[in-house]
Amino acid sequence: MASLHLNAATTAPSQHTKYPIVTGTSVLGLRYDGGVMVAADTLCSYGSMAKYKDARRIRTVGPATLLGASGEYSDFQSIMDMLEGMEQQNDNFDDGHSTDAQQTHSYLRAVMYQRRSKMNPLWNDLVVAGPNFLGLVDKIGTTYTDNFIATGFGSYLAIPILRKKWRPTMSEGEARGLLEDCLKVLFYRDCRALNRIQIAKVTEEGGAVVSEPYEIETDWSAASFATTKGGLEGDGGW
Amino acid sequence: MIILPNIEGDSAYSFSLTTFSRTGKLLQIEYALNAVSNGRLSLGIATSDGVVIATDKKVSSPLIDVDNVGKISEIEKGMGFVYSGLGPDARVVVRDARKKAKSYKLMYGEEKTVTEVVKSTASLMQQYTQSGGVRPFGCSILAAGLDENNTPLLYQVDPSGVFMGWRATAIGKGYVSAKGFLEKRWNEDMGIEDGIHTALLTMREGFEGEITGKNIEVGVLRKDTGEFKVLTEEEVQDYLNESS
Amino acid sequence: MAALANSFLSPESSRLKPGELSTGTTIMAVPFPGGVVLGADSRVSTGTYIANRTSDKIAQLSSKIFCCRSGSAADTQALTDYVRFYLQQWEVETGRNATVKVAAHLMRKICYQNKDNLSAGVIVGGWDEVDGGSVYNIPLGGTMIKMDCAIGGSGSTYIYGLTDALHKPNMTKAETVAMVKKSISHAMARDGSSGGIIRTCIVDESGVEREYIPGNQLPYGP
Amino acid sequence: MSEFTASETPESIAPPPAGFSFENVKRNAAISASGTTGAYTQAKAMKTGTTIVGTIFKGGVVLGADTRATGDTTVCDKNCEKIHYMAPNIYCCGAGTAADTEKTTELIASQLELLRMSTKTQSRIVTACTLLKRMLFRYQGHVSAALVLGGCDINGPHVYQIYPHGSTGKLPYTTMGSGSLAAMSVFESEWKEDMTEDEAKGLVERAITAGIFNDLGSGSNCDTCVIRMDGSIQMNRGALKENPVEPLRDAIKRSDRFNFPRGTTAVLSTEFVAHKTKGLSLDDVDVVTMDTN
Amino acid sequence: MTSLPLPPHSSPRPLLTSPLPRSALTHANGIQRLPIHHSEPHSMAVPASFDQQPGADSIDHGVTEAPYERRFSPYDFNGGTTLAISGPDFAVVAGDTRMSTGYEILSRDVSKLHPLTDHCVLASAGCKTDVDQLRSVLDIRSDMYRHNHQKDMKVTSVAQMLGNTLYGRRFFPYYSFNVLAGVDAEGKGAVYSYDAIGSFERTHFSASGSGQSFVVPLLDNVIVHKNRQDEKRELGAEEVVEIVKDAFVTAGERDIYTGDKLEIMVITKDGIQKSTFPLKAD
Amino acid sequence: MSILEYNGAAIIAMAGKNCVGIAADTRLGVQAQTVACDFKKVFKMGDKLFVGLAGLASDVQTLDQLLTFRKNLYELKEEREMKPKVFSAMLSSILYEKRFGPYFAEPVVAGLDDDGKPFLSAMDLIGAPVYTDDFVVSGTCTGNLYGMCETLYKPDLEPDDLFETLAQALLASVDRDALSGWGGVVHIITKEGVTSRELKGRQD
Repeated sequence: MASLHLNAATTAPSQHTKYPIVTGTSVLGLRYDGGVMVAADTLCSYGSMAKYKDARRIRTVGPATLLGASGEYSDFQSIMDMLEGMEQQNDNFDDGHSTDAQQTHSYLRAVMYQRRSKMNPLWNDLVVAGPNFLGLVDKIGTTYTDNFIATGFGSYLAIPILRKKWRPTMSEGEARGLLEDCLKVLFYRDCRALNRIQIAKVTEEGGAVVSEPYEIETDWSAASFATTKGGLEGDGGW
Repeated sequence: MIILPNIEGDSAYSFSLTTFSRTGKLLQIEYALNAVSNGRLSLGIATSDGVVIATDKKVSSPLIDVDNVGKISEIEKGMGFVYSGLGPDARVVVRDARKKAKSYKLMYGEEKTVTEVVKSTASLMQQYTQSGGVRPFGCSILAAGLDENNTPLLYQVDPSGVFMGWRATAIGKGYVSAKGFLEKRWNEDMGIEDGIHTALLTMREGFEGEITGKNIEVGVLRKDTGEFKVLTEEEVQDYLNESS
Repeated sequence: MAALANSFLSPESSRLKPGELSTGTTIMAVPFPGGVVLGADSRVSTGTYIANRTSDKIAQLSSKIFCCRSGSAADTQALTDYVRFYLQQWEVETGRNATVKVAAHLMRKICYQNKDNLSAGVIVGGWDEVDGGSVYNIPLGGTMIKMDCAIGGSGSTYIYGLTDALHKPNMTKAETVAMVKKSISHAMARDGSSGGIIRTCIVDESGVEREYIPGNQLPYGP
Repeated sequence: MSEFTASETPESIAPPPAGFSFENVKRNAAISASGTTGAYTQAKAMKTGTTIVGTIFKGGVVLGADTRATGDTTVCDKNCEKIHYMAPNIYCCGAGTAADTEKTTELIASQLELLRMSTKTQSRIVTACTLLKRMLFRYQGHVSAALVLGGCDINGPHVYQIYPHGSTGKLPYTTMGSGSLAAMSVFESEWKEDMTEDEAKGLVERAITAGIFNDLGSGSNCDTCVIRMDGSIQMNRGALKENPVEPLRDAIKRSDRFNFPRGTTAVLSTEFVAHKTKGLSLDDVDVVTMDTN
Repeated sequence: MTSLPLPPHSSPRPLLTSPLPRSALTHANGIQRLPIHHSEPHSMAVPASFDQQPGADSIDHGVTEAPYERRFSPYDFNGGTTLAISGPDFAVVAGDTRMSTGYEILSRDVSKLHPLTDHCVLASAGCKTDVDQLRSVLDIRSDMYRHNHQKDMKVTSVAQMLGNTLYGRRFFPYYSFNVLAGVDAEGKGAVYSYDAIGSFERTHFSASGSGQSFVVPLLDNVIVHKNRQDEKRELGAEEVVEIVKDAFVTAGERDIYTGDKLEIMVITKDGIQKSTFPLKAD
Repeated sequence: MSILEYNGAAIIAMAGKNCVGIAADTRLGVQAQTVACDFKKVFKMGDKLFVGLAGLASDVQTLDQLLTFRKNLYELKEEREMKPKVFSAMLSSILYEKRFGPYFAEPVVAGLDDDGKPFLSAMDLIGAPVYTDDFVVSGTCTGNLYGMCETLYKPDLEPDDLFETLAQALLASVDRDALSGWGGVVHIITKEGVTSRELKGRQD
């Protein structure tokens, strides 16, 4: 082992993962009246191949924290290992303490910052949600908290919708409707998105719950979509 | 773009056909002017608030579809040409003027004034009197337009490349008497409506057969709108009915 | 990422200029006795953004000849415009309907002569009096090969096995149509650069039939 | 025979032949390579940044654009016009390099007018689209104009998207520019077939607003242009002005330090040159009544 | 364990290596070079870039690359402008609250001001993750100081500590543009301006971040009275606050990264007074 | 470094009440080294028409000559003065013609129309025009200039106040730019004539 390190020191800086391999796309999150909701599709791509269609990208951490991840799935799994280890320790101590969402967020920031400083990042944008907390940590440790958050393509396609339609007094149903609308738009316009999704919520009373995956309806019925465009007149349609 | 014959070409015919006669005349140009005088009459009148140009577009056979015959062409917004003489030749002139007006607009961001258009048209016509392998144009042009101060102007361009401004003038068959008629009728404070009527009256003089909206064509440039418009058959007929 | 990403792109897509639109694409054409069925997905993308989700990648070249485009959208559009133009000229000059073979040869020639500047892979298919239904595949570079079942575009790599298994000689029209739809659905399900809806085009002696299968009614699955 | 041929006729001077001049290209390449501390960076042209959109509705087309132009991360123009005239029935929104969108649409508009004058028919959208795509394809993406073309002709209302490399698409609704995703999110969640004019206008305004507020390359006001099947056009500069600066300035008690009394600046020399008058006018002459006695 | 063979073509590690890919060195894009003190040789400038695909900016269509398919850069540029002005018995410090990356606004309400003690505020723009890290390091150090010395750090000490902290990361700098403001032991306003690697000086005023260039000459003119022959006069805290608002409205008009909300803190010997002012959201 | 910054420049044009002003610094540098401090960057194209050119000095002078030539030709041919609007359009066309091998200069045009109304425009190096009715800037410290003008500009300034505003905006901006400065010049164009003032600026 020592020789390996010695060797590495005398050669070029070791090349860490500089790009992700198995990737998930956007994760969305928003606060609503009574809790916080997180949503993502269940696709993990391998390059441009839609390889895993049942990849659960939203997980619970402890009783009342949700973690959603876009980016490299293996890094997400190792983060989950880490957090579950911590959770196990909490249980072992049996002192009634459990790490809440804000603490998890803060801890993840430290992890991500440390890894980016070693030039060996965990290639994820993470959405952390608790009953009264919604925050983001990206692969270099950038954090912010907001009333709604979207990672990946969602930051281009979902954020404009959320900024327009979000209200602090949204009911759970409204919140879910809004997130499904956003995911539908993402499915229409993101090559790496799928219409099979999971919704998760975390509330004071109920703790963190993640739904089973289900498909959302998409609409292709407009007559102007169906019109043939590559006709002989060559009207530039295509 | 007009493709002039290749000057460096070594074709045996690449010399100018327009050469001086012993008496110092350019006969080809005079013949071209004859072609103009044989063409149907066109006339123009510049008034204080607009310009009218009109032309005889009588056809030789009732079988010809007159709807497709037009001798007046818009060059750009607020400018029109009418010709007497050879139609196909005039088409070349019109196309050249339109293109140059457009490229002027692209360069300077504003419409080319009628004076500039006429200058470049005249220069085109002059080049065809002096270049190898070509003949002069067989048409004269009357151009209606506005200058930069919005003054209505009427120009005439001849096959030789000569151009001059007029208050009112006529070209083509019977232009002498038409001009004489216009000289009597034209006055300083004539308005555009007067001008149109005068133009129609002048056309009627010496017109063979009945003058109708079908066999003459009238183009009107109004100073207030700054637009040039070719009148429809019905509009011409209305003016004719008014004046008779 | 370049290395990995490109390993999943078809050769056509890997040659795109930055920011250029790609048809990504799954395209397919299969002849049957008496005609031919062409099919394509509808996704046009820049990077991973879908610039057009309902495009028509089956372009008509003459009354009964069509081509499916893959690769750079700009290049293939220009290419089909040229072929369409030459083909019409050819038909007017000879007074005959062009054959699929003629169309494919024209396409091949332009593709080959401009191989350094074009990123286009096309499938030409159609019906003519001489050969009936026929299909020619012209991948990047300008090779032209007549095929019994041609597939192309980035999505095609996912369905070579499927089409090999599904294609039988002398299928009926209905069988062929079903096979084309099914194959394209499966490619769209796995290829991130293919998606949207399926357009098909069935050409036989009697005429041309175009069909539109909405994205939520794809015949995907066993 | 050469003695008979006219020497080259001097071409009339003003407008130079159309097309690009490449005479500086070599020089510029040499300059860029000559830097002492490495090559000089590419000089940056102004970008429109931009959110532009177009949609069809039951009786026509609505186009929309924001009005910000940026040079790098600085706003160069707070109220520029991105909906360009193509023909009386066709307009075109441009995104990309400002000069390219401006000049490309101008050039094609002028070709369309020439075509209209010789054919005496209304320009068709597909003609405009084809002219544009041919030109852009010729320059292989180097003329970086991303366009949304819209208008009405005898075949109905049409919207086309045209990419810098020369590919086109005919769509019921489309967006372009750096804010295109923000605007598309609005279309994809709210667009429907056969909208009324008011619905379409509202939708376009919302789409542009999404671009203005979510994309930093887009900003200021929202312009819209409605082209109806009956031939009428409604160009609405500043259809929405959602973030004026005046209320902010008005809310500030402005310090008088921003005022400069005359003489604040130290001056070394002052020179006044009166305009030279060209010729004389009546104002320069004393008019005396003629003595007719 | 046997040692791994050298990868082919690998070069020995250079002494002063930047953590960024070499391509970033040549990828000068305006703000992407960290400002380093003038005495630094030119080649030592540490670039920081948002890694764009080459040529991607030649087509202005926004997102032509996938969020996960770009090369890794440890830096991001999150934009924003900060500003501090000192007065005889006060200091005004301000920053906008927009947090952005590329052409996106991530959040409209993220503070750039961070009080370190009751009389001292750190204002930082730049890369948010580095700013956060820097803040926690400073918080910890100032807490330790308080525990060790039983008193708050003085502004002068904080200034020195910030300089040292920044220089500690000389070869992998905090990509943050800092301005430190407070009132010193005599009750006078104090403003310190920094470069990214810890060179600092006490100045009359300081501005940094993406809107810096729009603001600095204005304050030279209005606050410092440069190039003016009219009479100079002392400005009170209230007037300075109004001037700061004007300056930020201007920056918000012309800098795409500045906007949403202005946060102002007035520091006097009595403590810190906070206020906000709206800015444009486009 | 962009080649546009090789020689350094700062130019502003601003509209006032029936008057318009254009100001520029006078430095000619070769990167950080100052070569001359009386370099002309603003050129009089007509009685009421000025153009300021910021960029590579050789292109500044070449463009000045080309513009003078083309403008004179126009005036001789058309027998009328060139309007600022037309001049601006022509300049834009000249620049765009060289889209793929541009002159390294970014111009600013300031003038008075026939009816005495201010005309302002600015362009990037390939001729994308910006028309405004308040102010336009160009040069190596556009950020500084924008900041000054955006805050200081007031509509309808009298010629003398316009001068003070322009001069202060220019001096404050160039003092924070290493590549421009070393004095300045301000031309105020009114119906009657042109007032040109040399400014006392820092020489460092």
